[in-house]
Amino acid sequence: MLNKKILISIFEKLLNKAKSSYDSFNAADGQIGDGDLGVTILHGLEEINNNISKFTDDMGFNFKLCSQAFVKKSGSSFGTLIAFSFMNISKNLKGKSECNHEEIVNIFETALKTILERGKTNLGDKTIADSLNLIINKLKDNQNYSEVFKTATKQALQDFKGKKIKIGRARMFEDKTKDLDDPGMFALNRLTEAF
Amino acid sequence: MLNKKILISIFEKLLNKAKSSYDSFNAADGQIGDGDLGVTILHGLEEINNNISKFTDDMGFNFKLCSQAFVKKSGSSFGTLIAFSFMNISKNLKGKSECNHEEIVNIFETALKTILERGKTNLGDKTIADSLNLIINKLKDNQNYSEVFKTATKQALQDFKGKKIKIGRARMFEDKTKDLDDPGMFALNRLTEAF
Amino acid sequence: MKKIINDPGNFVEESIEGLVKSHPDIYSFAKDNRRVITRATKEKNKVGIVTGGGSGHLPVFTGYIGKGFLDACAVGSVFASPSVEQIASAIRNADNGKGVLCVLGNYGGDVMNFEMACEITGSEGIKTKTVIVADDIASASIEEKLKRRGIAGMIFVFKVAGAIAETGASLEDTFNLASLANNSIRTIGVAVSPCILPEAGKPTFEISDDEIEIGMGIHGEPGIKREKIRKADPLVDDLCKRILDDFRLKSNDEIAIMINSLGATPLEELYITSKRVHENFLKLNIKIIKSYIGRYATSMEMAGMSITLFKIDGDLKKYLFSKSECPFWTN
Amino acid sequence: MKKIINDPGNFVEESIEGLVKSHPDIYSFAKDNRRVITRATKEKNKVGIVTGGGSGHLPVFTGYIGKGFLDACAVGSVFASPSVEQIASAIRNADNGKGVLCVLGNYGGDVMNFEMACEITGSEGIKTKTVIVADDIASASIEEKLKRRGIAGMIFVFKVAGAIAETGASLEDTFNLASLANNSIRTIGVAVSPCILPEAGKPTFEISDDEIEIGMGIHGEPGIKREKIRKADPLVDDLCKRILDDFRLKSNDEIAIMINSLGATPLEELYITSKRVHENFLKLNIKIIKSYIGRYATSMEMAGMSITLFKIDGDLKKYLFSKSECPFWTN
Ligand SMILES: Nc1ncnc2c1ncn2[C@@H]1O[C@H](COP(=O)(O)OP(=O)(O)O)[C@@H](O)[C@H]1O
Ligand SMILES: Nc1ncnc2c1ncn2[C@@H]1O[C@H](COP(=O)(O)OP(=O)(O)O)[C@@H](O)[C@H]1O
Ligand SMILES: [Mg+2]
Ligand SMILES: [Mg+2]
Ligand SMILES: [Mg+2]
Ligand SMILES: [Mg+2]
Repeated sequence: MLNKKILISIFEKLLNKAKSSYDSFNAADGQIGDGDLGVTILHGLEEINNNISKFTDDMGFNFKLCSQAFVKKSGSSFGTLIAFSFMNISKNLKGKSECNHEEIVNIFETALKTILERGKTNLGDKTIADSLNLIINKLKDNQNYSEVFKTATKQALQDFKGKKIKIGRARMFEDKTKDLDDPGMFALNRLTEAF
Repeated sequence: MLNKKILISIFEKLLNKAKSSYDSFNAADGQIGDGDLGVTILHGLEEINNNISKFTDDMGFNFKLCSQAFVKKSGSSFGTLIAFSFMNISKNLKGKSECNHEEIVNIFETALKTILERGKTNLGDKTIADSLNLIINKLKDNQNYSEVFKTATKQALQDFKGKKIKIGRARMFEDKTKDLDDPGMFALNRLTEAF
Repeated sequence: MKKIINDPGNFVEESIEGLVKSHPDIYSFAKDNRRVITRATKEKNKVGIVTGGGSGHLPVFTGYIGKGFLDACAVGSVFASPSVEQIASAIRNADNGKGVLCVLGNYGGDVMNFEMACEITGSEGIKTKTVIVADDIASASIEEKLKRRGIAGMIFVFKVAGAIAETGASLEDTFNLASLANNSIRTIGVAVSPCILPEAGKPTFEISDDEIEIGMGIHGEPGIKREKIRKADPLVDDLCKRILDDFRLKSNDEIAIMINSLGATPLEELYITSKRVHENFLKLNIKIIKSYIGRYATSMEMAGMSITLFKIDGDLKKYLFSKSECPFWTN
Repeated sequence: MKKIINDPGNFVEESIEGLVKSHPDIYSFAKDNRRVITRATKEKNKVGIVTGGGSGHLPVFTGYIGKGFLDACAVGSVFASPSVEQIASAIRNADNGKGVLCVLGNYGGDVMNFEMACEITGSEGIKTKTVIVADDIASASIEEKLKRRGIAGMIFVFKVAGAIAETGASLEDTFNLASLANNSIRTIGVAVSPCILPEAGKPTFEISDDEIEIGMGIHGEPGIKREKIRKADPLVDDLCKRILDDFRLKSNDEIAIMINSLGATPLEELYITSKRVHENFLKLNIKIIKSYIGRYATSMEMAGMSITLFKIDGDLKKYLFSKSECPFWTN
């Protein structure tokens, strides 16, 4: 079950985790990208938390605020994809004050769909989409969210060891990326430690 | 007495000294100026030595070669003043194969006159002109050239301790220059160690 | 950190305010958004040309606003994409009924945000088309040309798109010429030292004293290959060869070149580079009609440079050389 | 050393050869001297404008040759004066019967060598006059103004001298206007990091991470005062105050400003500087008619910047804005 109160506590926990992981996220991105992933995640979550007092019982409205926070603070791919995802999630949840399990699964499905569409990526390209996909699969027969998030994001990292990253500038490094985690997937996994 | 052979040996010795003093000359200049004094002196002396096989019995011609060497290799004040000095000395010595003591004194007087004129400086401004002036004074009653050069250039440094440098960009540092040797005077003194 | 700045958090705001204050005849803030710069005098009856992207690359992007160049620009934070809202504002400001051409570099965030902004403004009735500049041959193979990043070559696209738009050409014709330019440009660069992000206060990457990076990105991201530093001539020969392997030219083909400093690399070194580029092309009887040497697309104080080749014939040549008014371009 | 160069001993030769090859319509080697650059097309019936000085300062000095600017330049080694012979050749090449105005920076070697070259060419029948630019207010007090060094302000003198000469003005009139310009210009600069001499391969001076130098020289020599690094605004306020203490302006006076990067300092920081300069002068109701922001006089990759104030009225304004053709100047 997800409601305003739970959402607030999630974002508080995520923010703390983003603070302590700031350098490691930047470093992970810096190995193949421009090293701003920590910045993107931290600034986005900070902005959400700055606006958390505006949260209402309307979960659609809350996700809209979250989307605006990421739109405002992030100019990198990750932040933009999250912003688009939050926007579409917000449309689905308009007027709702509580999400049941089905609706929670739908939140992740919406995010996945948005990312694949906006990011012009496919599953298997070794991006956050692949982590989300695994989360969705596992959620189908497990309602222990914390456990699902942790195991799914971890398994995603393992599944893609030895595979090349096929998007963004990471692509340029070819085989080098086989040995590296995708920074976005790495960050998602670390963030689940918050729960 | 000065002739072609002695002049050649002088420039050989000076070159060796300039090589071993390269860094210290640059450093002395670098404290208040652009740090190129070692470059100027070394390159000028190298070029003279590269042309030493062209030296003839005509001392005027030899000094002309020396002047051209400094014209070619140096773009800094010191090199330019030396080039002008050599040029005027060359005019005085045209056709002469040997210089007696009086003519040797005259070489320094010509250099001093040229430097004050071209450099638009006065005695007392704490420049190489002051060192030359002391050399000339001492030469009047001492024909031990090596001794005169050493003691005069050393005394010049001492006489000007505590006095401000009044030319070039050194002037900008005002009182700081009281504690510092003028780089050109310092270099002249060091070079006399060659003899 | 040795930067002449105030609060790092105001770096972008203050620098664009300085730009507008310094050249009030050329640049202006959009009325509705302080992160959008427009021309000081809005044109009528022409296709608007819009760009946008991260800060820290001046004169790219904002600098190229001006008569015969761009109409508006959305200004992101340092090395970060502008937001959808900022881009949408730039599009609205640039439109005057004939539609808007967006010209941007191929970076994930920028591409996604422009796409979204075009959807939003499209729903408001503004016709847009987009050219995504992809000139960096180091960032993807020729088979994947569409995935290449946009770097210095982008300015040539700004120039010809801006020039044809100024004649009153249609959105379609403007788009076609800009696309043709995009396909006629190849760039490759090297980085020799990193830059410092104002907020981070430390270098974006480390590179040892005897190494260089081939194919560096203008966001301070690592290049494709780290090599021992070489003398300029063999380095330039290598870069020219990579470009010519990628883009076959024939004898008597006409080109323009751009030798672009990433920031710190001085003009002297760019001219040492240019000398060799001229010699190489002369041997192949390829005609360099014009050389642009300087700082056109930078990464703040990063040291390094890029070489851009622009094959010009017909309209491309005509519009490259047509007059424009921009503080960072001499006609 | 992270420079894109070949043999450091050929640094100057190769960079000016690159300059000439890149802009063959503007620059040309003098026939008699590879260290002298002239216009590609020699003008008739005008006073020739000649400059000269050390290399490593591009676009200063050679870069400012062009219609409405200089006619010839003698090119010294890095940070070193050109020789008497090179300067004499530049004067001969620039003369076409109406005499030659030499405009140079106030540096010992340069001044002495120009003086000598003028004597030599004078004896050959060429009439010359000389303006020694002395705009650096940090390098001597106002009482000793003639002893000040020449730095970025020099370019304004090139511009107005070149412009009036182009109209066919006499040597006398050209000299007078250039002298007036020289007296109407004030510059002050700061260095934040040193540059590397190609031959030495190491920095010209050391400066710790939290210090800056006020009144740096463009030859890499130390400034007059080392200070803790400050934020941009108080630093700029201080520099503006020093300029205005030196050169009293009244309400409604018209000026041009130049914010010049010594090399590495990026445009973003120059604009942050310019923003504050504009605010300061606006308060005093002094009218900034035009702002020149960029790399006009550099010390290779040194980081730092200078602020130049040029009081313009009457002919100075007219000739500053008259058209010129030079790759490093936008009209
Ligand atoms: N087009 C895309 N589709 C899906 N995921 C993407 C895409 N682009 C980036 N990502 C995810 O975002 C992460 C990088 O984010 P970020 O550092 O914000 O990107 P950048 O700085 O390159 O714009 C990647 O590791 C990847 O997981
Ligand atoms: N105008 C001058 N008159 C006399 N001596 C001078 C003059 N200028 C420089 N010198 C001498 O030359 C030395 C500096 O030489 P140099 O480094 O070549 O000058 P710069 O690099 O400043 O042109 C000074 O220490 C001084 O002794
Ligand atoms: Mg990134
Ligand atoms: Mg990014
Ligand atoms: Mg010196
Ligand atoms: Mg010098």
